[in-house]
Amino acid sequence: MSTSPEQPVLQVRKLSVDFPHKDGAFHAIESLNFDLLPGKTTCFVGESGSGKSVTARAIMNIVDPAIITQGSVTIIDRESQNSLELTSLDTDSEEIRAVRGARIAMIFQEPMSSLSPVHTIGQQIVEAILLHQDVNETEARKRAIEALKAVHIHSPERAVDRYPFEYSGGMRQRAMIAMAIACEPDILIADEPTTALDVTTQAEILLLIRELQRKRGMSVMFITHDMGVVAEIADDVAVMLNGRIVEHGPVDQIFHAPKHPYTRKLIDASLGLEQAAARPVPPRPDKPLIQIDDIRLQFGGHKSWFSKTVYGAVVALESVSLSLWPGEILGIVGESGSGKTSLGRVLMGRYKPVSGSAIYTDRQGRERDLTQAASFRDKQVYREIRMIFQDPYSSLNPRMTVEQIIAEPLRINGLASGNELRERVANLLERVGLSASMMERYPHAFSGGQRQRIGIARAIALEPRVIIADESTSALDGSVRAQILDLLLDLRDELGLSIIFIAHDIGVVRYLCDRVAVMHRGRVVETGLAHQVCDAPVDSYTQRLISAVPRPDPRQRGLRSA
Amino acid sequence: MNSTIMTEAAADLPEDSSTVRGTLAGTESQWQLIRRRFRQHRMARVSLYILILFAFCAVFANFLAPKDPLKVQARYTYAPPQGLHFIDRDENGDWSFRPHVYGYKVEVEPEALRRVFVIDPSKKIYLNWFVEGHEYKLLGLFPSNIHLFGPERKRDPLYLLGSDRLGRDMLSRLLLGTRISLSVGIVGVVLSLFFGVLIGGLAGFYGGWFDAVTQRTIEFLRSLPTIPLWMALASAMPSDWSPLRVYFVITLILSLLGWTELARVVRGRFLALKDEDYVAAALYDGASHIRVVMRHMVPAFTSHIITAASLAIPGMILAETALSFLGLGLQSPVVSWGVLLQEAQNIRVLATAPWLLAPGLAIVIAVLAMNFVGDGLRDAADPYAR
Amino acid sequence: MKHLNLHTPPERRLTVMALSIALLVAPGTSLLAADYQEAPQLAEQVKAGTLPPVEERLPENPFVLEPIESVGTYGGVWRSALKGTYDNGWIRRTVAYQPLVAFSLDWSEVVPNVAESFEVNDEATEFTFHLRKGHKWSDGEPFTAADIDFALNDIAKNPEYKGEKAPNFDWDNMTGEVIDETTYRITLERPDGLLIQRLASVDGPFLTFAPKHYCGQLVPSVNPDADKLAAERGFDSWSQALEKTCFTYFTDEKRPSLNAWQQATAYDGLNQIIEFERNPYFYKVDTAGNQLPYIDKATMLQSENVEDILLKVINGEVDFSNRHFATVTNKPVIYDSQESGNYRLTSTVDARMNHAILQLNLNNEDPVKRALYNERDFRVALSLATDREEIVDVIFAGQGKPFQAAPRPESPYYHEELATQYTEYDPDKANELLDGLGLTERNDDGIRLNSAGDPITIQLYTPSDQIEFNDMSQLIVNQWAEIGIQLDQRNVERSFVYERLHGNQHDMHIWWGDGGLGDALLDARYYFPFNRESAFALQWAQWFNNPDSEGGNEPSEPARKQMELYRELKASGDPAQQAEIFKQILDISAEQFWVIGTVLPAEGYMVVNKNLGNVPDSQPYAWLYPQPAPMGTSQLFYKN
Amino acid sequence: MTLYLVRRLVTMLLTLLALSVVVFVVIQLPPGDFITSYIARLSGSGETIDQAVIDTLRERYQMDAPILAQYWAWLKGMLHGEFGYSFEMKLPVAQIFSERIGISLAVELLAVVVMWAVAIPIGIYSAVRQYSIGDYFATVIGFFGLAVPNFLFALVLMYICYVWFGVTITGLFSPEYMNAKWSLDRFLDFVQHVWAPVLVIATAGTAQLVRVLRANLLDELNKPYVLTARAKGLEKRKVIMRYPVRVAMNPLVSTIGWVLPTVISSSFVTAIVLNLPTLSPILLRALLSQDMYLAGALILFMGVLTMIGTLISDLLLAWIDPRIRLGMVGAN
Repeated sequence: MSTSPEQPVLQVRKLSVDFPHKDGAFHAIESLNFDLLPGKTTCFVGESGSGKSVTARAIMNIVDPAIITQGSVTIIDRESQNSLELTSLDTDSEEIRAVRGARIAMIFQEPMSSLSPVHTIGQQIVEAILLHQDVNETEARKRAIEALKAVHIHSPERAVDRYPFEYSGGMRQRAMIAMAIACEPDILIADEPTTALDVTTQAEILLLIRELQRKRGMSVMFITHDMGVVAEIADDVAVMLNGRIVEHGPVDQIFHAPKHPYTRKLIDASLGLEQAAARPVPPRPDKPLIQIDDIRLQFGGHKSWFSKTVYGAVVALESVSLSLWPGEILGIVGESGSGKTSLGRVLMGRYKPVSGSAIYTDRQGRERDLTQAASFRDKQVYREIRMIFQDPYSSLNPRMTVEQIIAEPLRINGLASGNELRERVANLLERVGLSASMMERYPHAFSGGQRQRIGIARAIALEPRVIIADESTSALDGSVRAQILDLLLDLRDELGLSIIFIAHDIGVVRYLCDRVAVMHRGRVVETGLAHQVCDAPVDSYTQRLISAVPRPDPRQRGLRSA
Repeated sequence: MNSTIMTEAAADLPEDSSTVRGTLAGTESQWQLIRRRFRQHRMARVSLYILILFAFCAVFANFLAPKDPLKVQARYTYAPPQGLHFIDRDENGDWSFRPHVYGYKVEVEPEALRRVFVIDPSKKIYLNWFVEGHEYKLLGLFPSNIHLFGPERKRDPLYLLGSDRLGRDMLSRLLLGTRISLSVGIVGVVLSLFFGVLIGGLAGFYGGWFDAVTQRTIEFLRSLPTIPLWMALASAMPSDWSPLRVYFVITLILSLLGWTELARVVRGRFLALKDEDYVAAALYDGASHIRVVMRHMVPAFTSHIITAASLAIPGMILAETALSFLGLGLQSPVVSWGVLLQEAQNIRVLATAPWLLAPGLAIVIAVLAMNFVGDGLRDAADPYAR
Repeated sequence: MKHLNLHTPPERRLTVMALSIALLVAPGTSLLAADYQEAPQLAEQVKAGTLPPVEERLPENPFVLEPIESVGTYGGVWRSALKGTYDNGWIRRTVAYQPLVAFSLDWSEVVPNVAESFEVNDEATEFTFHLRKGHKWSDGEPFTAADIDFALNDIAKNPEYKGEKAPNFDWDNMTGEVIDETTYRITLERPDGLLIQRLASVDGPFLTFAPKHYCGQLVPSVNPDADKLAAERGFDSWSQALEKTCFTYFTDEKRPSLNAWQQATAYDGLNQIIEFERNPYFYKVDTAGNQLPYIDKATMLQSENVEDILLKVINGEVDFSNRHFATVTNKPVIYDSQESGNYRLTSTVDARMNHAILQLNLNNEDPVKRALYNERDFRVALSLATDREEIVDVIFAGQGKPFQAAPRPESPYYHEELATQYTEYDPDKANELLDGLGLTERNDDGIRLNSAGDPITIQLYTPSDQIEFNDMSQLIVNQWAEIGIQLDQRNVERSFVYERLHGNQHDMHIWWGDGGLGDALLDARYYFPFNRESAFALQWAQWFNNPDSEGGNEPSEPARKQMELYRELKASGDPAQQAEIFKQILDISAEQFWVIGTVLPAEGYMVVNKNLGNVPDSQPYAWLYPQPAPMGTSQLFYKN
Repeated sequence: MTLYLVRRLVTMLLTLLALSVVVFVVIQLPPGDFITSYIARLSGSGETIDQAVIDTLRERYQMDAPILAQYWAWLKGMLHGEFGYSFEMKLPVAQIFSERIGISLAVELLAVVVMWAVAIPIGIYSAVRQYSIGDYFATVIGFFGLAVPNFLFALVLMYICYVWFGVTITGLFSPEYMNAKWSLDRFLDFVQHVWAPVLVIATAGTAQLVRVLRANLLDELNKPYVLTARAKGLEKRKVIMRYPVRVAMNPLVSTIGWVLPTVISSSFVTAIVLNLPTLSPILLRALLSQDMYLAGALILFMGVLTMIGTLISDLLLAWIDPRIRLGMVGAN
């Protein structure tokens, strides 16, 4: 399988894991074969549910409540060449515990919930060290500090006594890595370690992993669904679909000569974004649809009665001025906390800014200030400005059928009823690429992409003029994301929509948007045509942001060691 | 974990294969899902049957009761339970299916001040189905004197669970008590729910000062020691009220102090739901607050409310019992489990008439069953919980 | 002294009574000082010099108690139980009954007790008590006439004293004077032939309760700094301090007493066991010259729960008691455990003549009800409609017999007509009587309508702590429904019953038939409107006690006649005459049929440790006769 | 933290004031007053009372003063540390209180400790072995304790101990130690007696705790940090104890404040049946006899205890949960 002549540190053969269930078993992974090589990074790609994480856990032999039905996981000592088969061991036996953490370490996607909230970072690292190394506590603490230093955490002596919630997301992930490498493992399994992070942070973490890998000669098993990341760091790639590895090979081969159609689909979807052509700028009328002027939004500054916490005033938006022109797609990019979502909520009347205005000219030509609650009273604005949410799971009421969900705005606004309503819902479903026959189902029967389509159907049900899409594709897997983006583009053209597209993914913005506004710490730092901003950013922050985006091509690796 | 992975996997299958798995979860509504998951909880299922049985007993108490629960029988004070026999053997030694009990031989021991009962196998009392007995109103509406079963001759003693100090049939009293006790629990919880959902809902939805005041009030009410408070409230009740009125007021008192727990649950759910995107979506659809609350938010935690309620009912039943113990709850001629137990609250009964503790067993079974149903509901409550 | 013979024909006992009170009672045989013996531990103390020798501690003429069975031996503990914090009644009934004069065991006479002898003049206005020379309080201080004078003048008659004092005494009527150290005389303005009995009753010890040298500190007439002292001890006033210290709450264990056992722990509601230890100065000896008491110590456990007491009883942890637990309901359990609990049962004759008296409120504020309730035939009809045999059967396991509100058959005042009239169950006759009253209309439920056209509903509140009242009422509800009378019965907190009662808001009241034996004269509440417990005519009773009082109302002619007769009775010092007048009162009662009785209580019982000696086989059971104290509990002893 | 504490104390004072009003109203609610109940009680033993005495009593206890004046007098007294005088026991409330409070708290806290000591392992077991036989067994037993009314349990226990072992288990001391000073022997005697009430009280609350812990733990067991800890190579048992249990305990700690009033309420009935020398029987008597100052002070005290309990549990929670301590999340 492996093209490398080197001796693998881990051999996986015919590994299968089942989730036992009343009506038989669900095969999470079936008959996997692969090797991990020292000093090499093997990326596992595939969409969520394809069995990547289960594979990782199966290697550690922690799969309960599932069971490993067959296969072997053999870990081979690099020096002594002694090998140990793991799946046959008791899941809580001393032998396997000696492997876990010491020889195979693992880091996870969500660093907040993967760290105990009630122990300090130091306590958690020290515990790992004490488990596997014959040192006393003082020494372990010293090593923990060293580990923190190794992952570039500032003043590790102090950071070691902090709790996870006192860390930023990136720092938490570093802490996780510090914990993983504290015992100098042979194999590091990273399960989507950067998915929850901003691109800039992601870049730092990727660099860090690569650096540590080189320094220590670790073998890295890296799980991700982001082809850009794969292209950036992988030596080998395994593509998983429905619990099986459908393609396995060196990264260059996977990207430039994919064999399996599914692999091709993945590559295309990510390359598609990258290769979007610059679109012509639509002609501008004399007046923007929404004119945002000098908005300042600030939170808190008051005492909360029941939560017993006193918040200081946090400025979320500062002198934000933007305009949305009819028919254009305006991208708003920035890291989390940059204020982009707050801006969207200001426009929906959810937050009231301290100062500034957002003048919207409605269909009748009346000007309405979206910062004033009064503008929303007659529901007119709600009919014309619609929102698509980030999370396709939480934005659909699980207790309502798809029909009810899509019909709700129509019903509330008294636009249709009875058979007509049903027909319109059917039409809307078909328009977003879903079958009208699915109308009576509940959201939980749909995939993420399908749900997002339902959300879009709801948004366009009222024939709006503006759609605010808040990170609407960031929760989706690559190929699905591309479909949704194309759908939005189609709808724009069909319905003459204007779209404010809020995202942190530069690739997506570049693909979809006409113009882009880059936000940083509540301010707009740069605006311009999408391809100009993405290809030739002026502002230094934008430059950093752009350069942090991994390119989905292993031949154009962009990350450089800091 | 398990189910999440499965759903995901199912969802990500290509569309054409959705018929394979999709039908399973496709069009099931929340209730169908809850029902399905609830059915998998064996204890809860059995408990539910038990509760249905209890409810049936409560509704048809009079019909099921073989004797008048209030009828005093001088000859049969503290009569022990009779064994129920099904197979009858006549003089010729032939066997036949004929339910019967044996009569008693009664002796008075003047020194010990008691009646001594000896089961007399020579006196067979045959039981018939649908016999005429004391009059009652079926469902409180239709006058009737037909009872599910009873002795062939109306005046024969039939004490399957023994009799109390006034010779009243314990089984019949227990059945009648079921009605009151269960309804105290249910009515009390319904009232608590009303206050709890209303107040908790307002607090959770609007927050602000109302929430602050509500929070303080709840904290305050919960800091009151319940029993002394009940006592004081119960003893403040004008005594010339009819038993029925007393019953309602007792229930009201219990629920007045019981709403806090539910309000807390409701408030918490509201607070959490308020930030759900689909609630925001409903607002952006232009829905009014009432519609948002009723159509979009309340359905999301009805299952939680039901769970909370199913766990609160036993509390009410026990509270009523405790009040009765202190002599402040319901009282005869109203028959509730608490009243029955209060009458059994003495060494004399423990020593010589332990069958009078049957209501205690009924309480235990009912409370256990409700808790298991509550547990089952909780496990099944939120099939969408991720 | 003979055992109580309660089956003596009433007439005969009447004479006994008549004699004994009128006569000057002679002291018992005197013994030589050298004959006295004492308890071993006292002897040790004497030896150690911490206690004077027994002959110095005893009065010159000790009370010589003739034992019921035999002379006993020293030692042991008498265990019993108290319920809650207000059970001083049991203490008063057992260890604290040392009045000047006491009831005899059979309640037939009043005999000297603390007083060596006493005289009453024929007019019943002058009462002279001769105390024992050398009689000492339990701390060794002399007990003299000054102590009685202190109780009477400085406490009872002191208008500044706001605390409780012994009720039922007409203190204003009494003037006391110290004749000499051992002689005290009480003079009355108005004659009171019952005073001597009152003094022998449970309230009597009030006069021998307060050592002047101890309690006097708290009274300004003795100690000008009394208020200051009271304040030092944490009281608001001297009066409060005195009440707590010297009244019958037993909250001050340091107060010296004349009792056989001196209190050692305060009954303050906090101590869980109240102990009484041998009083080395106790003034009684047995016929062999042994200083009493035989038993070293009396302990009373304070329990909150009658069931707990019952459990202790059947577990043999109670030696001699009937307090709280000796009910009809508990009898089977107690009877069964005699062997395992090492106790036996002795009987008591309840002074109560009825398990329940039903009193219709003849002073009802509602004119329609009042008119109806005042119809004798109405009351008779209700009585005839009451199936007393059923009550006896169901509630009292067949023990007891139908009886009206009348002195018991054992009583010298037994009145057959009053006791037995209308006790038969005759609903037909009852219906006839009601029809005769014009109450012929009935509503759909078969309830008769009154003159105003409303259904006749009688409200009855039964105290929730008396389960028998509740049970009986439930039976009566059904029985009366047969004749078309609705009894609306509710179980309520006892204080609520009294709240209604004192507001004269009741239709009917249910209570025990007190005053059935020797106490009939002292407590005539059911025979005519007598006191606050005569719920059938509270306004008349109030008028009787004070014609000027607010809320009083002039009684009907027959009632007034009874009241006059009672005054006449009180003015007589002659028991025979008293009995004669009392019969006249009862004649009127019979004729008027004020209240409806139910069931004559059968024998009560008492739990007695099998090893306990000198226990009477039978004794009256009453409040005024504080059973078992008049037996002389100091003679109790453990065999072996 | 200081600010938080100060704010909590201020709200506590306000709540206390509100509580005093409620308590006063509640003790005034029942019809009649101490005098009526006193008279009623006397008549029980056949005693009667003169009107003059009644009038004196009424005057002395200021029964006829306007409600507001009575309340004010009561409140003022309490502000001066005078809790009034028990009509019935003829003792200052403070004295009654100080005599009984120790033993009351001892029994109640012991019950709480036992509850926790039993509930925590069972809760952990039930969560880790969800739906196992043991889980069901623990649940049934726990619910049984919850479902059996306290008074019934206490009474049956009393009777069983009598029948089987020939002992009466009521009270907290044998007679010989009842009035004795504290000593080792008395303490041992106490231990021999205290198990019964503690058993009765604790069974009532254990199920609740088990259930809360089980539910919390079930939530926590699926958290990724558990996987992290296992991936470190930690033993499963240690993982569970060190991580999810630790986190799941937090909400439990926050219930201490509620546990106390629950325990007080359930000990109320138990104490009466088992004849414990605690404050509960005194309160019951005070309520029944309308000994209002005593009842008022005791109820108020229970309220205060609850408030302190809540405060302690909040502080405790802050202490064990750094998220709260460092102000990241509000308590509760």
